[in-house]
Amino acid sequence: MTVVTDKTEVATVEKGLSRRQWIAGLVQRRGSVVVLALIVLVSTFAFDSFATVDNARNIAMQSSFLAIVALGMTFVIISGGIDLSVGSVFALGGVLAALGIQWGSVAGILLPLVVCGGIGLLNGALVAYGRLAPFIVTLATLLGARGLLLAITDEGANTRLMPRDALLTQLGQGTFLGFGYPVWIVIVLFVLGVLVLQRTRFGHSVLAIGGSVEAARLMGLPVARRTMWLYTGSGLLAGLSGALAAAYSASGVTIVGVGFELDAIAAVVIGGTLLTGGAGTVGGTLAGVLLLMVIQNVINQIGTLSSHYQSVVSGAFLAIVVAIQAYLSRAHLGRERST
Amino acid sequence: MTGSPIVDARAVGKWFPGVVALSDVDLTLLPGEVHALVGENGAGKSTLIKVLTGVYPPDSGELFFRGEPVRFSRPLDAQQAGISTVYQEINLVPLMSVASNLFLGREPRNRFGLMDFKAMNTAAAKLLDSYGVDVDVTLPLRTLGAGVRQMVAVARAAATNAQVVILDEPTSSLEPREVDTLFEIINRVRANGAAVLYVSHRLDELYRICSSVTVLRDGRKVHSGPLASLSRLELVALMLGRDLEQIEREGTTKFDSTPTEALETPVLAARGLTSQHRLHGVDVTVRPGEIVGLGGLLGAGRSETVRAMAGSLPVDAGTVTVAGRKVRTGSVAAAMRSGVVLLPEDRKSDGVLPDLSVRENIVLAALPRLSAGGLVSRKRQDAIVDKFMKRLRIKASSPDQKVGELSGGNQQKVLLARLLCREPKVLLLDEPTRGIDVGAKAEVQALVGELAAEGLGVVLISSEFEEVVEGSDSIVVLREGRVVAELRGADVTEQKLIAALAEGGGDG
Amino acid sequence: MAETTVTTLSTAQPPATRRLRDYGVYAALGILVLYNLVFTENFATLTNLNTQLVQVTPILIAALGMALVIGTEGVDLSVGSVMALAAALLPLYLGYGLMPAIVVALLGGALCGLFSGTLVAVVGIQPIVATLALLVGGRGLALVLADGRLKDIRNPVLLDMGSGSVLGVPIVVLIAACLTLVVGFLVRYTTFGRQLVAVGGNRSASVLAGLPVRRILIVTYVISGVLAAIAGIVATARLTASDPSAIGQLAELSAITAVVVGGTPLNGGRVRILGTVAGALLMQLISATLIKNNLPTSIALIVQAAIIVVAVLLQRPRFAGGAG
Amino acid sequence: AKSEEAPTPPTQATGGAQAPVAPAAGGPTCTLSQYGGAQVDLKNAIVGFSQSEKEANPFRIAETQSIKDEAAKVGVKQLLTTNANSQLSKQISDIQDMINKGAQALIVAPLNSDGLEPALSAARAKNIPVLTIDRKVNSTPCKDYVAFLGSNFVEQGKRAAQQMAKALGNKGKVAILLGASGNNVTTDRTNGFVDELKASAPDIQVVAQQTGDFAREKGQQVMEQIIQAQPDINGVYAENDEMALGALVALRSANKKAGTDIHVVSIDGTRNAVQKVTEGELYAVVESNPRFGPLAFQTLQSFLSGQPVQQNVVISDKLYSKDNATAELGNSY
Ligand SMILES: Nc1ncnc2c1ncn2[C@@H]1O[C@H](COP(=O)(O)OP(=O)(O)OP(=O)(O)O)[C@@H](O)[C@H]1O
Ligand SMILES: Nc1ncnc2c1ncn2[C@@H]1O[C@H](COP(=O)(O)OP(=O)(O)OP(=O)(O)O)[C@@H](O)[C@H]1O
Ligand SMILES: O[C@@H]1[C@H](O)[C@H](O)CO[C@H]1O
Ligand SMILES: [Mg+2]
Ligand SMILES: [Mg+2]
Repeated sequence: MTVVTDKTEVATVEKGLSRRQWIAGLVQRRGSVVVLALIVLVSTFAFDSFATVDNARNIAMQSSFLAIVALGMTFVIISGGIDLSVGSVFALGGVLAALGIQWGSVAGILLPLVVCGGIGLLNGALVAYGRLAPFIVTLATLLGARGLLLAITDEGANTRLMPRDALLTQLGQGTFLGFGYPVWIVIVLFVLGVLVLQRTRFGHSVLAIGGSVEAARLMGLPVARRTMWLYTGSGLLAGLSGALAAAYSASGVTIVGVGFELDAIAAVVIGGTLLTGGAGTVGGTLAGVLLLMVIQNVINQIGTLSSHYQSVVSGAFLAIVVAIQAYLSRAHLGRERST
Repeated sequence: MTGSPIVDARAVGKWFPGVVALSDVDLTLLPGEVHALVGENGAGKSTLIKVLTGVYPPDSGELFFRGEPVRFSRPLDAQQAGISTVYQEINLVPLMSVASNLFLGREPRNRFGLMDFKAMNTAAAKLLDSYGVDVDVTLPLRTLGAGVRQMVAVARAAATNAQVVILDEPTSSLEPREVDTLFEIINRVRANGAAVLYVSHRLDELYRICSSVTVLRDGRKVHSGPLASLSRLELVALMLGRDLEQIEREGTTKFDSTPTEALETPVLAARGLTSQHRLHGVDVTVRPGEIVGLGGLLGAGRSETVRAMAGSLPVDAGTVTVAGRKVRTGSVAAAMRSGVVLLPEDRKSDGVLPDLSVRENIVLAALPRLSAGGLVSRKRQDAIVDKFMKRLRIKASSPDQKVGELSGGNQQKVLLARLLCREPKVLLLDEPTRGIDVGAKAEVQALVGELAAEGLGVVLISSEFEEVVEGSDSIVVLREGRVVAELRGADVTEQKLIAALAEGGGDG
Repeated sequence: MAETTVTTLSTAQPPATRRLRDYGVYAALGILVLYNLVFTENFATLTNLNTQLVQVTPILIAALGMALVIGTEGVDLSVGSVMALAAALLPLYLGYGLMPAIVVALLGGALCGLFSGTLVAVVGIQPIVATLALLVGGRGLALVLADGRLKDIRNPVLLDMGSGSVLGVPIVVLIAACLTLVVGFLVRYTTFGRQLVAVGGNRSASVLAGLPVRRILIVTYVISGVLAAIAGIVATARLTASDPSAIGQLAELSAITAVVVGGTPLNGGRVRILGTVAGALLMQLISATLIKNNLPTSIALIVQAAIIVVAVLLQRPRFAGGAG
Repeated sequence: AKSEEAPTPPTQATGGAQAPVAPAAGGPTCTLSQYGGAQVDLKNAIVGFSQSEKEANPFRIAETQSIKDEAAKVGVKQLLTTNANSQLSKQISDIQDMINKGAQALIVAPLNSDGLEPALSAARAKNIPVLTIDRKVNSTPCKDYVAFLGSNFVEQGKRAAQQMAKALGNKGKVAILLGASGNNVTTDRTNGFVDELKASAPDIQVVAQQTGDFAREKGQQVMEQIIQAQPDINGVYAENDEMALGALVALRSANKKAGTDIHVVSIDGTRNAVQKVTEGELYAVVESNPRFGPLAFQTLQSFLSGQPVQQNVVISDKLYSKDNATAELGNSY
């Protein structure tokens, strides 16, 4: 019975410890939100044209395409991987939508989903069964997908337009309650994303795989199959985003999506997800996306910054934001082990 | 149904580049038996288990499960067939909560197919409680000590009502209380007609729980049969492959338990070590040539104490003095410079560099002193590596073999060698003999004795009371990060230690 | 029993396949050379050899630094922008003479390395993001310094460095060769090199072994920065102009590809310098082959993708347990 | 900092001003009433300028500069400037942001002919006149936007081909250094060149087409490869000056004499390129005049004051050849 008191006391020690960690964890996960709130607050006072409904609409719309791509990236990164191909796949998705729509809106949305999903599947297979480093595999498909795009547009010369009245085009251009459909699609996808990650066995196993592949495998999780689905999903979402973006601008533009993958990664990490895998949140990613877009918006609010200074500013911004992130997450990650 | 084996492995062979880990090994597990699998470090126990459970495909031989020929291509297959395993290196997900780790892959779900965390957490708490572990199951596993992690792993394996339960050194980081609970579990499992394969280097445990035994040596099966019919000495003889007389002569030497009465000024003096939620003003004093044991139950803060002294755990208050000179706390480098080195508890994550060679692992901490003008001197390296590989009898195909490929015990020896080439003043050993075979264990213990005799100060943590008592000249007993008793001289006995723990537990 | 023999092959790898794993790059390189010797016009000429070597130098030099960073389980996305930064700094100080200008450019690179290194080692930001910030900001800074303009280089010495050669060997190639030797030596024979690899292999173990992990990390990124700066200078000398907008574009990806195709694992703990050289040459030769045979960009990209995958498949890590 | 002595004199403010090809009569016009929207006095109006690519190539630098200068000259209330950094999505948001900041007229240098629709319709919805310059967008003038000012890139390619034919005496092998892939400037300049050769100099054969991404470094590298695979080419067509200058370096290091062994023709009319024409290294440069400022604000001014403006103003591009290069050097940018 002495032992009993012993244990309960340890337990309470643990509870105290857990409370601290819980708060730290919360701050870390919400760190991006905190920073976002700060910037929004400051800008609201700094620029009178910032806190307007129109501007909110713009930012929401501008964020939606990156958000969809970043959602897939979030799952991949949490599993300890990375997907560099999304930028090219995004562009390819748009071109394919414009190509497919000549056979109707259904074809217009299916074609990009099938092909881009297929590329994702290829990534997944090479990573899961070929046991190749995700970074290099998806770097290869980054090139390949762009090549495919150029091949079907005779070297990018041929931009297909999408009929204004087609259903798919409307999906990109139409609005509901003042906000474009893509915005609502994002909301739906992210709610689903939160549920899948937090509340399903699938999401749970993704966290486990990211936390330790070896352990996950020995615990009997179907690591390879999961991994394959993750990359497939990332490809699908990138394709969907591309199709919507094409619909939004009513044409399968061939020059889009260059460097998009880096934006997506930045958004995910700013959102508090560990690139080492095993921890991260879908909500954080959304905040990360908004942060990047608000930064752009603020730069335009200033309105007279030369293009060179613009990149300097966004680079500095990025560094500061992640620095704050890291600082907030210190306690959470118990750095005394790793540093 | 007894008689018809559940698992029957025939002529199993497995080789890795440069090593034959197993060659035609037979193993038969009968329902309701607890089967001991023993052998020296590197004998092939873990490899056999990994082959049985689909981690490695066998290179030869056949596996029959309930009479049917089977090939498990991945652990999942084995588990679905009804074989659940606790592998040697605890394989759980540190970032995830205790509950998640317990239920991964079979989380309780509500009627919408979503995970039901409340149900999962209560179930987890209840399960662990039946193992005598009371933790907040929502905590990330990484915040818990090796002991709890070990218990969680066992609980996870035994929870699935399996037909075969395989435990690879489950007690290596448990102390008696936990071991007892574990054995209750094993008996329960056995009673349900399941078979248990049990690996341990602790002979007394084997004789307590196992009915039959298979002995491996250098990847071959050298004996299989009822355990009762073997004496300890015979068993050891089989494992080490020496004849009885030889062993009786040498004995499986432990520490020479003559306490050195050292009265000089302390080589290490820790005062009032305090670290949030972990340590509350711990004092430890070590004199040259003295071995100070740290006693305590799981989570008493033994590891924290030594980590604080080694600078790897930042402390909020307290001082560490080495040979009269104050050492900056919270800096491993500073502690090392002053001559304090730590053998970490978690070999896997804090110790070995699995992809680097034995040589590189050994010299790692001593690189600067083995190099001239920033250039590593291969000659000096080889000299020292050779010296320690011999002295610690490290079993590797060559100094260039990857440490990740060594058996658990040999990895431990490599780490010990790494510390010794720093020519330290004080050795902090957290579970130094965890997972080390009888032979090696004796060697390590003897070595520690020698080093102390040479004037080193030693702090020893072991979850085996027997070892602490045998090894230590004095014992500092901890509970929840506080010193609750100090035993010296004649008081250093198992009874006194247990008494101290109990009293300590009386009322805080 | 048939299947067990199959697994024998896949697990206890026969020496042959293991060697293929270690020398896959060289094999691929050899095959490509053979292909060109047969199918590409005027391939087997000394000038052509020089062209390929000269063109690969900037990427190779950047890749050397990248290999070190990857060895620490990191990655440096900023090398391209650092190249541009060095290129931009150079003409600003040529007025004081070549040496001062080069020193300033190298200092710039070192500072960049210090910046990312500190973010990674001290602040604890994940390498890919820490250096991403510099990737974005660095080129902007370069363009600010150069005020967007491409500047012609007139300094005769610098121009010679770009186009001159000694005993038929282009000077830039000599520079790259020396740097390769230095870095290779650094990795293999110096304390720093071994510690670097250790940090990449198991960081917390390195901490517990008392290694100055932070310093090691920072120094590594500084080295990478300096090498990138050198790459920028070389590229400028070659182009006979400082073009901060174009120099180093996407160099980070080429460098990473070279390193990984060369057999250095991205999860650290191992650095292969010769492999990196081979990897860089392989990628260079691929694009050369595609241009020389006048393939359209589309095909070129697809072929490159395929070759990268094959090259890494050839040298994928040894089988250790079923995939899942 | 102290750089090497600056060699090039500053471009003359007046020199190289743009002039429309056709006299400003004929051709469809557009008025405020047709397009919709109220009259505005440019003087106290907010004008937005959306640049597509970084001001990191002489063309872009000159283009942005001339817009800024003219805005100052006209004395608009405020000039908002954004740069899409070669990202279409960013150019869309840039334009939307400027509208949101209260821009009353927009000058847009489109990154691409297609895909700007959301931005245009945003302006359309608020009746904000949009003037597109340099690259033409595939939408309806006076409906989706007011008018276009810019060069005819196909025509530029044609003229380059004519120069090439002249240089080679209508026969030989040429290599093309393409601009950035997927960019319709590239497409137009390629088609114009190739078609014209087919038509008027069929004995000139295009033996290599590789992209140089509008950048000097890439131009040099690609040229180095081509000149070895095809040592017998006698002409190089670069779709912008930067690539041409890169090619010249490559030719020099391959010991080919540009101007005698191999003739190089390119497009843009940057200072450095025209300099090379005077030195005889470049055979000819077709101008692509970036100084849109004066013409653009003129057009806006008259449009906003209710007068009709040409929907499609194609500006006349100079041709720099050895005959006029020295004299015209001051007008290059
Ligand atoms: N992945 C691997 N690659 C190469 N060799 C290996 C690998 N795993 C084990 N070995 C070798 O196989 C032999 C058996 O190792 P194993 O881990 O099975 O021993 P063990 O009996 O479990 O030892 P211990 O009691 O210390 O755990 C050892 O010589 C070891 O070096
Ligand atoms: N049985 C337990 N119940 C609750 N928490 C525990 C238990 N065991 C360990 N912990 C937690 O893990 C932390 C690390 O324990 P630590 O390893 O320092 O204790 P120890 O005495 O070294 O035991 P071990 O033998 O596990 O190392 C403890 O501070 C405590 O918070
Ligand atoms: O005409 C311009 C120039 O050729 C420039 O070099 C690239 O963009 C085009 O629009
Ligand atoms: Mg073992
Ligand atoms: Mg411990």
